[in-house]
Amino acid sequence: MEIEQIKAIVELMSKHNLSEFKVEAENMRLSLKRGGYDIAGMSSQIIQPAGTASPHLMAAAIQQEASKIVQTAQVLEKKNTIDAPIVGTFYSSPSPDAQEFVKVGDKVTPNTVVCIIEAMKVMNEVKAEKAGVIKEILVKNAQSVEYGCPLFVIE
Amino acid sequence: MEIEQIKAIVELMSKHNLSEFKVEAENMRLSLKRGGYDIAGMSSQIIQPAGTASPHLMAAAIQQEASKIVQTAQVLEKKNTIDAPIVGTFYSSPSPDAQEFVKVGDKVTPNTVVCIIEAMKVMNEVKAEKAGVIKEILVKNAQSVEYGCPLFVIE
Amino acid sequence: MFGKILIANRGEIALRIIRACKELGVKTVMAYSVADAETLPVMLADEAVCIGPAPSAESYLDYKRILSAAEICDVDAIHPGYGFLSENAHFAEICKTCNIEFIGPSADQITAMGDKSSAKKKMKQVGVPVTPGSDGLVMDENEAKRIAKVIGYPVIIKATAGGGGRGMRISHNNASLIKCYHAARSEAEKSFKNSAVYIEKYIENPRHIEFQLLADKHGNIIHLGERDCSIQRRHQKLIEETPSPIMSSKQRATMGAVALKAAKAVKYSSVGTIEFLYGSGGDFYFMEMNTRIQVEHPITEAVTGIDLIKAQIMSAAGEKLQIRQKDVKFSGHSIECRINAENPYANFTPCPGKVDLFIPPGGPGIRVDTHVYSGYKIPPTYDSMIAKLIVHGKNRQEAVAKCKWALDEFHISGVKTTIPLLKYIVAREDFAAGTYDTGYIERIFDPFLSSAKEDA
Amino acid sequence: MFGKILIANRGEIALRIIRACKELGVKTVMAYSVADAETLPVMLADEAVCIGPAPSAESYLDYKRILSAAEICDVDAIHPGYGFLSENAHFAEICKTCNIEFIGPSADQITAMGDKSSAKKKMKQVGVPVTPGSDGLVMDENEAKRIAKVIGYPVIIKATAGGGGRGMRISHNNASLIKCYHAARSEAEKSFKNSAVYIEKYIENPRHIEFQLLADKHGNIIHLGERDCSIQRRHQKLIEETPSPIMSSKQRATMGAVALKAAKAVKYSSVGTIEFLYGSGGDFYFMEMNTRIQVEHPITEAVTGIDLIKAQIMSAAGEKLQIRQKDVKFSGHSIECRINAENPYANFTPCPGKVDLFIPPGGPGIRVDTHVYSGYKIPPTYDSMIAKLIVHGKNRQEAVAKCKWALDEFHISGVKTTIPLLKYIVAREDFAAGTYDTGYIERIFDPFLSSAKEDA
Repeated sequence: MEIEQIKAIVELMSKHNLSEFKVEAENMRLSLKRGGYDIAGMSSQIIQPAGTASPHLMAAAIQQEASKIVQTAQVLEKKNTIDAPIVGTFYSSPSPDAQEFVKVGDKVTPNTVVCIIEAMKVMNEVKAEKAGVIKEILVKNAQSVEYGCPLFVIE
Repeated sequence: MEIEQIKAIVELMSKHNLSEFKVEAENMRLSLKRGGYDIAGMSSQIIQPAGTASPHLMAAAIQQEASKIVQTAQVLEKKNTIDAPIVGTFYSSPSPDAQEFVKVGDKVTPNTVVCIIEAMKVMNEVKAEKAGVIKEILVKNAQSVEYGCPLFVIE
Repeated sequence: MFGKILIANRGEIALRIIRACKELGVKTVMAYSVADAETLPVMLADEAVCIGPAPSAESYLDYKRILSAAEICDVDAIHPGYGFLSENAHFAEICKTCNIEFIGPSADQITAMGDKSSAKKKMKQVGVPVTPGSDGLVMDENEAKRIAKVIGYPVIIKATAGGGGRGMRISHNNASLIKCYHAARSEAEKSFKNSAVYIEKYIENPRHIEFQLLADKHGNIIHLGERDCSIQRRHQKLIEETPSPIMSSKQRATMGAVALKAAKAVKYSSVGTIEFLYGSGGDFYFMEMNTRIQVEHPITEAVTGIDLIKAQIMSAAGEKLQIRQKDVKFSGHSIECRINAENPYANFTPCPGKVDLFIPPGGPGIRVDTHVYSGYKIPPTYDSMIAKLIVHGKNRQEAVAKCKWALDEFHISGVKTTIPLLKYIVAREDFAAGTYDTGYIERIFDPFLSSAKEDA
Repeated sequence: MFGKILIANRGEIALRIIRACKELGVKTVMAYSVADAETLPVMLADEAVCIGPAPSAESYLDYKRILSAAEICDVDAIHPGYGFLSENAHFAEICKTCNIEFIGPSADQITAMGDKSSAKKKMKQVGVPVTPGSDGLVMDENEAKRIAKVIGYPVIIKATAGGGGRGMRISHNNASLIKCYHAARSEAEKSFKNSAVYIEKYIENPRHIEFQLLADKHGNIIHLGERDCSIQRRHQKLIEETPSPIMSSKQRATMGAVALKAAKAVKYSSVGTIEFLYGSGGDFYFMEMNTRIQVEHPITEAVTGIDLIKAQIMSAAGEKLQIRQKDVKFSGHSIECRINAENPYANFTPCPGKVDLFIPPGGPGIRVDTHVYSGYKIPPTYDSMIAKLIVHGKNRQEAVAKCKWALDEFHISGVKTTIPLLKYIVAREDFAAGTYDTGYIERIFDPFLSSAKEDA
């Protein structure tokens, strides 16, 4: 499909007040809409508490709860967090007696070790992977974290 | 499909106030909608060929056939038809040898008998129920009609 | 066998009949109202004819429209499903006149069993136990008082044309009797255009035990065991199971024989059900006969392996029963949960409207009979039952466990349903123990509402 | 019995395992990838842990992440489902080291049966018939030629680590042998990082007959009859049924005994399947053993009444088999149709994407195992199977009839599926007659495409 064709279609939609336009051909799909936005695309990155209904289903079911909205907000701010790269147990310090790797207010570079995640008896150092200042620590010491779980807010 | 074809379709949609247009061909799908109103509510009066999918499901399934479009057009023009008040067999004249009740071009009043529908051996006279001129006769003599089937176009 | 039949019903039972017909190689015609144009049965039948507008009186209850549709489609028979015209002797008679087979018993059989008062009289004659009560209709207050004195309180006053709990009143003493008598009559008049009532001894907290019968037109008749339908709300069944948790095989044989005696008294020739009240002492009384297929027939299918709709159609077509009483084997345990579009938290108000998302459970031992799908609009015009969940387990414990997870999985959004109440019941210990009777829902209803508040 | 298990899989089999656990009273934890966050198993398990991003290598195939999830959730056992880590001896071994029960056979048993070449050698030793061929791996071209000369053409070259038709070539003469040999090796290297191949006599147009086994850790083992999985496309099963239309009860007893002999040779202790090639003369040869639950297990459940997933979990928990060989009764006929999100008109191209409307069939004898619902997005990352339709009828004729109407009813829009091909097959006379073999789909495929054009 040529861009001229698409342009013509968009003009037609505008002129004729179409709300939706879809075309699907071999190896190609096009979907245009006017007004109304699609929430489903965002939902896949939401951190999911165990056993609760998924955002997608929830959206479809029109039974969104307040708590979900907070999570959605977290997702939208996701670029400002350091997330768990693996599933395991979060440790804020190298050993029970030692100082925490980072505290709120600390400046970190991408190479700064911010915590340890233990997986299968192996202590995996987690690096910040970005530079900034630690604004908040979102998990407690010795807490279990799943993949993608936000650990720190960084600015 | 050429852009000219699409343009022609969109213009047709606009002109005829269609809310939706879908076509599926080999390796190709096209779906158009207009405005926010729901066609499903109206579709229940569409004359349904036996065994085919309903308009509602069809919309979801994106598998509209050409024949459906004609029916949709009929529905949109429904206000200008005289419809079957019962299910049965349509007769255009009181007896096989007699003249038709009405012909194209005839003026009718609400009380004019326009046809007979036979149900359970009983001949039920059908009145026009509105005044106007018969523009078209949509069913053939001795044809089976279901409830709501458009019989005459009237203007 | 029939070449083509017309289905004069809607929803899940219409779909059920289509499925049976496809297995039998019989073509189907759906007679449908405007409100049901977009439903699965209309799409899946071989043909479909719109017979009228949404109100039942002008479509599913209008035998003229249905027979006119049957004539233009040239069908051999009409399946009435349940409800609507399924127990209408007049309709069965007209079908016969039109040379169209009514898939059900004859008009005579329906008439004999349809009037509850005369049915009871007939049963008494042939030795089927009935609850003590008036011999026929009770015409005035004095007669009511006289009868109550003879049989003793509590008594129940019932409309002879009644059903579904309408035109029914319980009285515990002389003081309330007259009020109840008139209330029942006026409700019966309003509901059935027939104010005639009769009086019976009221059996407190009985179980509702019914026997499924299967008969042909050649004098063969068998029973397929019982169903325990005691879990009811205002005489509307909510959960049914087979076998009954309290039934011994000896008691099954005894009651089954009585059920057969009852049906033979009217030379019954189709599928049907004899309903009994079952007292706490093991005493049982003929309540009524349903001369049609019932909503809860699938649980009997599950444990016997017999397809009742196919059997019903074959019987109507004149085929002989292929199975003898001794061949009937019961395997495992089956429970049905009725899912209605009603809000159990708001006095079971019906909830018509659009079902946003509909995800039925699947997996081993799960059967769902429904005409609903995501996006379906439940019309406000008809019955609120939108799905039947039928589970089949090796034993009752497994069947109850299946009910639990299947109800947990059943996702219906957009409308309120009875699922929360069903979940509450199947999780209760008294249900697990099988200790319930027809007063069960009334007793557990307040705890149910409280538990919902705690959850919130 | 276990208190809590982790499910290291996804889709319908994850849901199937959750259902079994709910009946057993075992808590479940779903280990899931980012791509599966919004799926039914994740919602329906008691707990759910995200273990990694969408690619299997970083989630469902990464045993470190899975075991870490198992540790933080404190589970007793891991169910691997099918595919992924289900036949990975290394993973089974590590589970043992971590003191977590692997729900499946031991690492030794997997190893003994996992390498096809050495498995074949072992089978030969204990007297299980195997196809004539190389005694183990074929190391060079000359050896290949020598073996082909001995056993005669046609021959098949197979990757020892293979599966699903990859690393497999058929040669009919010396000219093509060398080319096929190298092609198979390089494909095997690419697919399995192991280029080792072996050579066998190629049985033309055989049937694929497999026997379901069930064993405990106490030396008890039984078989649950056969499944005929001959309807395959490129070694991917599409329709399976039990009993096989060509199996006599005598032949079933013979082959069942051989299957038990094969499994006993490795002291097998879980559910598993022995696959045989079945020649047109009634000759049969051990093909391989699947040391896991299989996709098509539900048809065996339907005819035996045994819940294989529950049996598998109970066996892993150390419970003894409750049933002896003589107690196994077969009832009726069952067929499974696999519904894949693939376009059968376009070379079975996978069709990931949003399912607009998903309406599974219901009613008597219908089971649907699926994780899909209206609005579900099929990720492009995993297997294309989206649903299994399992029917159970009194006999084969009824089961085929059920397949027909259930496939007609099955409505999936938004993505292309294998349903049109399945419908085409179950409506064919040769399928009704049961006359098919593993070359069936190839032979009927052009007529299928032509019929589609005629319909259009």
